[in-house]
Amino acid sequence: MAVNESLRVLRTTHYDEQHYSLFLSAGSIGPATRPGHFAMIQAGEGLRPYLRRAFSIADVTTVAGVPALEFVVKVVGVGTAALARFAEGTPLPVLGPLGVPFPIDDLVPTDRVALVAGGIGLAPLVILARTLAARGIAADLFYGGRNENDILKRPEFERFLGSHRCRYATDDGSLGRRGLVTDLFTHALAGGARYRRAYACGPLPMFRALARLLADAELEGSFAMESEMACGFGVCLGCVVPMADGRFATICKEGPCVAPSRVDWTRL
Amino acid sequence: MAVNESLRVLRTTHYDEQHYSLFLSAGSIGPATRPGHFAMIQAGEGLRPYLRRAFSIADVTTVAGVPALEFVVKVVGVGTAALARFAEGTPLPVLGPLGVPFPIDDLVPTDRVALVAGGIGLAPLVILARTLAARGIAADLFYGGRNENDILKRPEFERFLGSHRCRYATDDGSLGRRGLVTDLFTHALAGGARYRRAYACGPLPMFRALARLLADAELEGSFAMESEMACGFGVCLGCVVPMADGRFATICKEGPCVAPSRVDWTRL
Amino acid sequence: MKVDLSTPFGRLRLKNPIGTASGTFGYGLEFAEYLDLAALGAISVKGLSRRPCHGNPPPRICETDAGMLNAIGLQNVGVDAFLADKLPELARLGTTVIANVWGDTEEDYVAVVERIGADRRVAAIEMNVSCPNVVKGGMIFGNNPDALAGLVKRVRAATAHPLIVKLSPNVTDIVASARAAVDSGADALSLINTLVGLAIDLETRTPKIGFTTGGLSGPAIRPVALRMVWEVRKALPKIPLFGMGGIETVEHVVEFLIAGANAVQIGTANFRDPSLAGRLVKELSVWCADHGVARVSDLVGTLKTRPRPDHFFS
Amino acid sequence: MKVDLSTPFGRLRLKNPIGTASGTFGYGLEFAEYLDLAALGAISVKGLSRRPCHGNPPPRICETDAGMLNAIGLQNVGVDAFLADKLPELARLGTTVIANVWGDTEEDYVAVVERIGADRRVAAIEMNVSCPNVVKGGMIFGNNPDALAGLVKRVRAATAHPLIVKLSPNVTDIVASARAAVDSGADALSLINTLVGLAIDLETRTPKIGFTTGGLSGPAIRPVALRMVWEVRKALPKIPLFGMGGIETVEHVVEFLIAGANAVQIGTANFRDPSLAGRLVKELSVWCADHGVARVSDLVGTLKTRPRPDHFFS
Ligand SMILES: Cc1cc2nc3c(=O)[nH]c(=O)nc-3n(C[C@H](O)[C@H](O)[C@H](O)COP(=O)(O)OP(=O)(O)OC[C@H]3O[C@@H](n4cnc5c(N)ncnc54)[C@H](O)[C@@H]3O)c2cc1C
Ligand SMILES: Cc1cc2nc3c(=O)[nH]c(=O)nc-3n(C[C@H](O)[C@H](O)[C@H](O)COP(=O)(O)OP(=O)(O)OC[C@H]3O[C@@H](n4cnc5c(N)ncnc54)[C@H](O)[C@@H]3O)c2cc1C
Ligand SMILES: Cc1cc2nc3c(=O)[nH]c(=O)nc-3n(C[C@H](O)[C@H](O)[C@H](O)COP(=O)(O)O)c2cc1C
Ligand SMILES: Cc1cc2nc3c(=O)[nH]c(=O)nc-3n(C[C@H](O)[C@H](O)[C@H](O)COP(=O)(O)O)c2cc1C
Ligand code: FES
Ligand code: FES
Repeated sequence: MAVNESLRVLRTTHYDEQHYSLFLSAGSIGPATRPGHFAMIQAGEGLRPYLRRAFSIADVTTVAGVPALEFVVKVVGVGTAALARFAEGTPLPVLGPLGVPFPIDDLVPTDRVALVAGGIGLAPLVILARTLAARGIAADLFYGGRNENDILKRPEFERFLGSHRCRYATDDGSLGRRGLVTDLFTHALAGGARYRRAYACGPLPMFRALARLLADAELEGSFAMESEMACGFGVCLGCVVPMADGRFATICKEGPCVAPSRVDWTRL
Repeated sequence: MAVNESLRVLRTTHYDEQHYSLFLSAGSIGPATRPGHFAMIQAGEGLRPYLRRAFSIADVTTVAGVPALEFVVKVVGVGTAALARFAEGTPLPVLGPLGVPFPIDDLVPTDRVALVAGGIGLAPLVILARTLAARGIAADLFYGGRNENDILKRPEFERFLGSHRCRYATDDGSLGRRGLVTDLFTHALAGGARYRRAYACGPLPMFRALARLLADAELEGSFAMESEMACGFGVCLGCVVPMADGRFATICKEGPCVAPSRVDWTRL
Repeated sequence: MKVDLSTPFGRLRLKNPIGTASGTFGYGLEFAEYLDLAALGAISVKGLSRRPCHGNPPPRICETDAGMLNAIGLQNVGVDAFLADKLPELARLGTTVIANVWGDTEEDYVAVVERIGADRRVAAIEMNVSCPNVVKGGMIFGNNPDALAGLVKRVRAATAHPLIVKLSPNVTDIVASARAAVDSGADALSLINTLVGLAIDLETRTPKIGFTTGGLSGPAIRPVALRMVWEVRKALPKIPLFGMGGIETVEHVVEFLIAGANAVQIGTANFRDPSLAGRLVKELSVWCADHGVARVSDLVGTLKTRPRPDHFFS
Repeated sequence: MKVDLSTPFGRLRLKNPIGTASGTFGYGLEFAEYLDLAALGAISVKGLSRRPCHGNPPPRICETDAGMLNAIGLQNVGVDAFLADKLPELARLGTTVIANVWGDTEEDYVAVVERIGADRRVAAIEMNVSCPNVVKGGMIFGNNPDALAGLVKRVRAATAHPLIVKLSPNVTDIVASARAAVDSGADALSLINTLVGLAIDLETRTPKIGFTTGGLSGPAIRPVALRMVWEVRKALPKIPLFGMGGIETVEHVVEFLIAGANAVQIGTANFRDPSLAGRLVKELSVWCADHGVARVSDLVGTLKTRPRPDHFFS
């Protein structure tokens, strides 16, 4: 049950020129949010951007005591640039929480899971990490980026999961191991790590590689996927991906969190 | 010789919900500005508003010692609303000074002139009043509006011209005489006032009435006229008004300041 | 002032002139949490085909200035699933349902309307004729008055429902299309469908839409839509018209009514704000009250135009 | 990296592919204070008629979402005044001048090009065929391939200049217009002219444009323009094309080149920023350098399209 409401900008925290956290008043979306949910945000009344933009709800938290939704955003174009510039107090139309969240209710405290993040894909894993920690479920983080600046929210992850459970990889080796996040994960599996499920969010190449790894290791996965979206709630049919059963499935409604085994990676 | 440059917002002073003064850094437009000149301002990079908007340069002044252009703006739509909201320091593309200014170089200190303003039409008369005062030319102000909120810059006018030379009219009588500014002017003429020239800016009905009054009294006039403008420098041919000689003349290039006798008021 | 929003529309009488456009409103039910479906004048559901259709491979949409391109490929659950799984609930909610239909051949269209048959839960049938006629080598039905006439005649013969033909704007003469449809038995017209457009990804030098071209919708096309509504209204003073194309505000709604639309359909704007259509119903009666309009239908086709001058030389 | 911006365009070789569009660039000289006219690939001047034309009564323009409507009515100083008062200075500045011409009859067009004669200071003639044929009851020349062919043949016979025909986009089949023009002797094509649109003032219930309808230009029409350039390029692989319609950035320029335009014309954007066209020339060579494009002409028509799927049913 999603809500279409107007939420105020509470704070914008910039990490570097390309990354920031946007905090909006939680409204009635906050209490309804589960890890993996996303929201559609209208970046102002103008015509550019025209459509709302989709963002994972990175966390439900507070700003100076006020209940807040946190979004972690990477600037890639007009909408993500516009969202970075709103003054505190500006009301923004927000639709959420949307989509199918990560499956976590079937986990038990003895379970151990993996969180795999690539670049801005960290966003939905923040609230997931906090929720799992609260439920006493052990989780290993594998987090990769082009360089150090791509690695965001490190303190939070290490607080939630324990720093010994957080491993990083960067293309240039500026933080953690030089290479891809999937190398980290392969290495862990080779080292005998076993997981009840792997939760992942990142760019398509990461998803492809990870989907193969999980299939080979016969591990379950849940990927928070992306696609261009016009509506966010299943009516424009614009956000589809090809599924193994031959259908096109809407990422906004049947996803964003889907089992990689259901996706037809060859046609994507 | 107009300039196309980027000027920073120095300050925005709001008179009421509908009226404000916008101060921009003077750039190289300031020194070139004469009373009656206007500028085309782009209200941000967005698509709404799409075209630049035309505004009289109400004065060339300073803000905290920084040379500034002052624009007095009435909110009537998307562009004038957008211009009111820019943060200090925001750079705005400005083209100016544009158009034919008020003819004043032929005036001599013994001359007496009339300034007739209707509503937001006060704007170009501010810099005109200051300039005339500096040249020791006596000017009577006739200024009308719907109500007292429409009467702006009163202190400036009274400082430049002397309060005894400033007369006001409002539809509701909330300030000055109840009625139209043209009634004020008629009354003055009836009282024997004679003027070398009447400088006016206001809505079309005021222009029509005043044009008739001036023709009857055989007085010279110079009207700062308005029209929707796309370019502001004579190339789109969108801003024309019908002239007595049968042509359509561009207000942006042959105007905005034109002698009412040259305009074909019957076809306008 | 009490405002009468009821809208005579041929054999139908709509609660008000605010409808929603096919393909932008799903099957209606998806919007139940954002507005009161029964409060809308009508909803046109996603284009239905005789069999379920998978649609085009992604990417299917991209944003453009003041609009978007789409090439969904008419993905839909098929007419049978619609009648079985969606229509009952829509009827229960008191929704005025317009079944938007399409096909690759005349037979496909006929098959869909025959499945709907005399079902009274469907208020009207709206034909999307912006589809390639696979038999006639992919020529768009709606872009050729003869093909359009032939198609409409076949469908007209197959249904007793009010028949609305939704015109393609990608034509030289929208009035010719309108006449062809009306002369072939259409009870009403919807205009406009999307304009064919293209957008390119510079890095890959490929179209941003997998299908290459897509349908342009949104505020960008409003002036074209409004012009076509006015042209058709001038030529066909009595035909019921749905106007659509970039409508986002109550002012836009009134603009279309004045141009000659009896009612409007909100399209792409439903994506920006799923509650919009419901709000526009309320805003429309406020607008009418503020402007002393007692019956919204009094606005229809009241545009005052000036005589057009010839070129005047000196 | 040194980038070659020179642009072969039929018999012409333009300095670069950045031109400016007729009616949005005056007679060029008005822009001399904002950019270097000689640095542009070409400028197309305001449409010239055999006699000076007064144009339409105001209001002539209004803003729309991401664009504007205009019905200037082709006001211009006339071909004689242009040749006498504007062309000498344009030539002195080293401007590549395209004379945009129009008329109410075929004879009018012929008269204008005959006045230009063999004047070498005019690089090419661009025919605006979006004008009503007053003899044929106001039917738009450019909206009827036969009328277009007849007109182009007459003008072709009357001039030895490179002849560019500027197509109207208000047609069902832009390729048919293109073929008609080329088969009748056009050396090159410009596309697109404006889309016909309407906007209404609600308070007065009158059109915002005195002429009722106006031509829609600006970013709103870019996807339609780009699609038409691509369609014509596919059908006529060799014909020189000017692409235009809502171009505002260097990315837009490259989009048109990839779609198949050999060069572009900047239109409405000149109003937003009179220095834009000059800046785009510089930005284009930077873009090419950044993308390893040595000759800008290597970009032309390089769009990679995917095969179009049929509708796939289950
Ligand atoms: C379910 C979901 C959750 C998301 N969560 C986040 C998040 O937490 N943080 C974040 O920074 N981004 C997130 N994204 C991506 C975000 O939606 C896009 O970055 C954004 O829409 C780009 O808008 P723009 O106007 O800045 O870019 P545009 O100017 O629209 O486009 C710039 C580039 O971004 C690409 N793009 C546009 N829309 C999307 C999209 N929906 N997904 C992926 N690429 C896109 C375009 O193809 C283009 O290459 C998410 C997307 C989805 C679908
Ligand atoms: C030479 C000149 C000098 C001007 N000086 C001033 C000034 O000093 N202060 C000031 O507040 N305004 C001034 N104007 C008017 C100002 O340009 C318009 O109010 C402004 O363009 C409206 O833009 P908008 O986007 O807010 O309104 P829009 O949303 O574009 O339109 C709202 C209403 O304003 C009308 N309008 C639009 N453009 C103009 C226009 N150019 N002139 C008159 N009406 C228009 C429209 O018809 C519509 O009814 C001047 C206009 C000209 C031509
Ligand atoms: C994503 C999308 C899907 C559409 N699908 C259909 C459809 O299935 N059948 C149809 O007749 N029109 C369809 N349309 C066209 C719309 O119904 C409408 O005619 C058009 O978008 C113009 O209105 P707008 O600018 O308000 O969106 C679709 C439009 C969009 C944007
Ligand atoms: C105000 C205005 C006047 C125009 N006058 C002419 C003209 O005289 N002749 C012509 O061929 N095109 C004319 N055009 C069309 C433009 O040249 C161009 O084809 C069209 O505007 C699309 O490009 P744009 O979107 O970049 O403006 C005019 C356009 C505008 C906006
Ligand atoms: S974004 Fe519209 S269906 Fe998914
Ligand atoms: S505004 Fe363009 S000619 Fe005056």
